[in-house]
Amino acid sequence: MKCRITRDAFDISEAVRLISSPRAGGIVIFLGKVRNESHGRKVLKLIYEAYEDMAVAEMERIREEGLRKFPIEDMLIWHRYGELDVGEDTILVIASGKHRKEAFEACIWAVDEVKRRVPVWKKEVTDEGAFWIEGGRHIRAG
Amino acid sequence: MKCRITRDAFDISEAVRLISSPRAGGIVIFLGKVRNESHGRKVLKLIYEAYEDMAVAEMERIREEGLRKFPIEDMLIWHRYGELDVGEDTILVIASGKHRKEAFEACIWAVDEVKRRVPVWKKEVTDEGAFWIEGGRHIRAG
Amino acid sequence: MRVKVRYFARFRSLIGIGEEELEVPDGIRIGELLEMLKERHPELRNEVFAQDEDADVNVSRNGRYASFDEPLDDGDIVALFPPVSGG
Amino acid sequence: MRVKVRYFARFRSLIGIGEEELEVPDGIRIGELLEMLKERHPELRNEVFAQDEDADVNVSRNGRYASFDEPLDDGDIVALFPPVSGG
Repeated sequence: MKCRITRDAFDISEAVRLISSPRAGGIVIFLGKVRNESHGRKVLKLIYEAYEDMAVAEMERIREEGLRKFPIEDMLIWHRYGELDVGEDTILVIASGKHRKEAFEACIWAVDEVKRRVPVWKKEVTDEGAFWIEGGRHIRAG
Repeated sequence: MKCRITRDAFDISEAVRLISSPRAGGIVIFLGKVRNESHGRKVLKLIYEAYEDMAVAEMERIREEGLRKFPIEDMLIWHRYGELDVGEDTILVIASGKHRKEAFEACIWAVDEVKRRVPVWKKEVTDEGAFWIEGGRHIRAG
Repeated sequence: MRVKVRYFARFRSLIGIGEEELEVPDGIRIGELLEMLKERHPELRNEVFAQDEDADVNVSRNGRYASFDEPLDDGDIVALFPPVSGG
Repeated sequence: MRVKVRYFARFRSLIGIGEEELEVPDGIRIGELLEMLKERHPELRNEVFAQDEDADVNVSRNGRYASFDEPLDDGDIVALFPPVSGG
């Protein structure tokens, strides 16, 4: 599946295989990971909550828009949810194109769209307590 | 080794592990592959020749320049040589950063620098014969 | 007619439930449903309901972002959730 | 003094060898060596030797791009090669 929301670690080789073709000369991959720091706070772990059905549907809409908007060959969007430790993968976006320019542009665009539209919410568990992240706002969690 | 010239297929998971750190939230990967078409000719395979010692030294210089030029955490540059079939990996460039913006910029810059500077030459074996590629020029080989 | 309302992330904590089924007038619009929900859950009154980037509350209908003037059908699933933060 | 000259890619085919050792005057500059090599290998005369993007021939000294006015030392390795095409 080229759009997927999953609790499991990503298999990047599988993802690259899924979007490879003899026409694709340039493959651009964005891999997000849990960082150990956020706005000056030490991050212990992240908890991602997702509206699963809608998240997959929204990723599929982003993929289809991307394939229309850029002269690329293919696009893949995966997102994880559940509890993730520092260093774990969170998001994987791949764009493949004949040439690298359009693949870079499409990948940058798709990552932005996912962060803006896909219904997934991050709760950061830090050394100063837990915070919901909502867009750019941090709201202390109960 | 973060700069490497090799006959072997890339292990992308190994590459990602090499440049991961708890500080890196965004990892941008460019993976080049042999395409089945070049300037209207059907490509059968590529033969890359390299000046191996200098290629590795030049990749290391690009990596060091990249680490000074962009606020990134790490960079990796691998290139293959020898005979490569359509669909095989040719180049792998990875930039990791706290945030994705600088990682994308550094990766795009590094791919351009590799293509401009690293002493590796491509001979395209096509259905119309073999051609040396020299920058943008195609010169019939022997 | 009946619709299902789902709450996610901080709103799930705020309201204390993940979903509920409600009896609503036939053809009710999303904006009207939101007013009903603010009556029913006063915790929501401080949140900014809007259809732009300033919204505290996003609304979807059957898994797709929806505008406030859309009328609902029987069996629709409406979700209320805060600005997303994936990636 | 002696220097080693290496040829790559199309130049290796053109000249027919991958490397050779040459006896050269002490302190010879790269530009002067290139003139010697054009005498020695007339196949090179049609190639554009320059230090910019228009060059057909790039030159390195001990694994690093070099400018034509650099003087050479005994044992140096000079390489001549066409514009690169990796990636």
